[in-house]
Amino acid sequence: MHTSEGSIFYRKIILAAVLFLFWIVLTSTLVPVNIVLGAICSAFTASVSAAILGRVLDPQITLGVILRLPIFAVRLGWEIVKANYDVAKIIINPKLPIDPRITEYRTYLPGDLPKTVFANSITLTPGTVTLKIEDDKLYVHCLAAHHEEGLHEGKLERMVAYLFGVRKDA
Amino acid sequence: MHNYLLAVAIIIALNAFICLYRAVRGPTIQDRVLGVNIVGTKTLITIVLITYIFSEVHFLDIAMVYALLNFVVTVAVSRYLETEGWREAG
Amino acid sequence: MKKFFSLLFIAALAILLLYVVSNMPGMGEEDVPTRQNVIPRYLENAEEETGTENVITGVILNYRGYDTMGEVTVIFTGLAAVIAIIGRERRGKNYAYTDLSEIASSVIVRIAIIFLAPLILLFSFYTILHGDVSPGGGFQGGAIIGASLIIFTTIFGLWESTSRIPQKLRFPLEGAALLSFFSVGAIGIIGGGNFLTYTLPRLTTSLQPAVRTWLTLLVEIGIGVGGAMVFISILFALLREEGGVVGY
Amino acid sequence: MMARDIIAGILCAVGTFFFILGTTGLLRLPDVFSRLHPSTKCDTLGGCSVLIGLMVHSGFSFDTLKLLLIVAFLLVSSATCGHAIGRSAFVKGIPIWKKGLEREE
Repeated sequence: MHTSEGSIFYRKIILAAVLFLFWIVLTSTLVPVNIVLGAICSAFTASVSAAILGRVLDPQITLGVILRLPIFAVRLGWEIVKANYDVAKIIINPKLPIDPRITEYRTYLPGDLPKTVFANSITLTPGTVTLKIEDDKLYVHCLAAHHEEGLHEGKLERMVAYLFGVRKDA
Repeated sequence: MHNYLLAVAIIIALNAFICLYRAVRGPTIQDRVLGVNIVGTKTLITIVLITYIFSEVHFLDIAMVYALLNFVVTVAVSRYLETEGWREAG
Repeated sequence: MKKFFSLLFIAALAILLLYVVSNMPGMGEEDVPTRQNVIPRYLENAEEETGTENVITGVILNYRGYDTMGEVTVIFTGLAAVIAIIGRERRGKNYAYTDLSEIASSVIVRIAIIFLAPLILLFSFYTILHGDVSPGGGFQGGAIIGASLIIFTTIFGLWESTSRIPQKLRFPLEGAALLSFFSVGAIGIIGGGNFLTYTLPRLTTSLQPAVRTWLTLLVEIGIGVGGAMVFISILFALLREEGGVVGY
Repeated sequence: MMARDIIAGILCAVGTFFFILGTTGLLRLPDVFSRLHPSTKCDTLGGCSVLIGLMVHSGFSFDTLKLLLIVAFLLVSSATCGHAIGRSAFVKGIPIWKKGLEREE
């Protein structure tokens, strides 16, 4: 992550713009006073959070990621629906057919942000919850055997890799 | 439609009440935190439903505060639980 | 047996309370005592008298301004009590921070907080600034800022938080709440009115409501910033330990 | 009764169903790790479903965007909360429930 002063400044401005949109949604009016207040507040928030958090908007968020986000969201939504159908079947079953286990999974995704997105997608989809993440090793709790197999097929990982434009051998 | 939303809100509130069992009884502290988190999510949805039942748009802000604080509480308490006692352990 | 008696006691208490409640006038009826005297005036005149759309903000910051000043003082008393026992940070003295944990914080939680923290901060500003038209206000917004700082501290460590928000910055801002109250109140006195009447001398009447709205906003910001800083100071003071080495 | 109301009603009913399911799972499953599953999945989908139903019900306005914001926030926060709780249990070394063990009430 080599970032020059200029790119940090640009990312601050982008963050301020995003926060300004957030402000418009929150206040839900377009009165001039409100817009001025919103501009001041979002600029202030962007600089303060950059100072406190020590970083502004992850550099791995590029225009391509934002464009691919809706497709990813739809696919993830479908996976979540399938996950719920699966968990629902298990919970409603009077015999409670579960066989919990903790499995390790190595991911090739680079950087913190793709790993986070991947781990959260795992948590939201079929019978798996990310428990711990150490560098590129994820400890995942699976509810039943077929969930573990589903995880090791790597479908979700491909989806996240598609979102961030990562190649496997890269 | 209002009565229907009211029924949905009541069912979800009852659900939240049942989830309190896990928060009170849960054998481990993590169970309790989980119970509180789930009650928080259900309360959030109930507040949003109430917004539309009473047509009071301002309640949405309260729902957002609730979502934020639910997140803050869960993360902070979990972090405390995992670092708790590290000094004694060495 | 003991359980049975306690259950019996609770049941008796419940019956008593329900009986009392059933004798109370119904909610929102015309003959409730609170609706006879002061409430109708608040509800009818608050908007034009205080310049705020949210009646509660009008009541808190205008009609009962002294009361709110007392509440701010209570927060300060809390800070004073904590500092009296634990003490402020002093220059040239080393402190150990209790959260030098060997367990590194999770990447997922850290990234999520980095994403959400600006939103939480902006939301708190929204709560403070729109206290006059929506639920919320200075106290609530300040509490939200405090909460966001709590998660920041739990994840990133106290040493980092105290260095990012140094006492040099916190100390003057803590007084913001009381200071804004006193100064705005004094403006009212200078203008020839009462304390906290939000009037400026020799203003045309058409400008008056706007001035009131903005002064109310100023007081809200003061309360928000001051309250947040007090919360943060209490948090830092409680987590700190004396006599160690600064840093990791 | 409009088509919009019917869609909203169906979505709300689905959401309620998943909430009930989440509660059942929370009460039935044996240990804290498996209880994370209904909490992170069923509650998220239930909540999102009810919120989307309300979005359909209310039609497009600024409030709809606010609801969308809450949906996005719910997705991020519930996944992160589930991970945080699971991690704290895992780091603390709470044993996981295996097949054939007695249920931990």
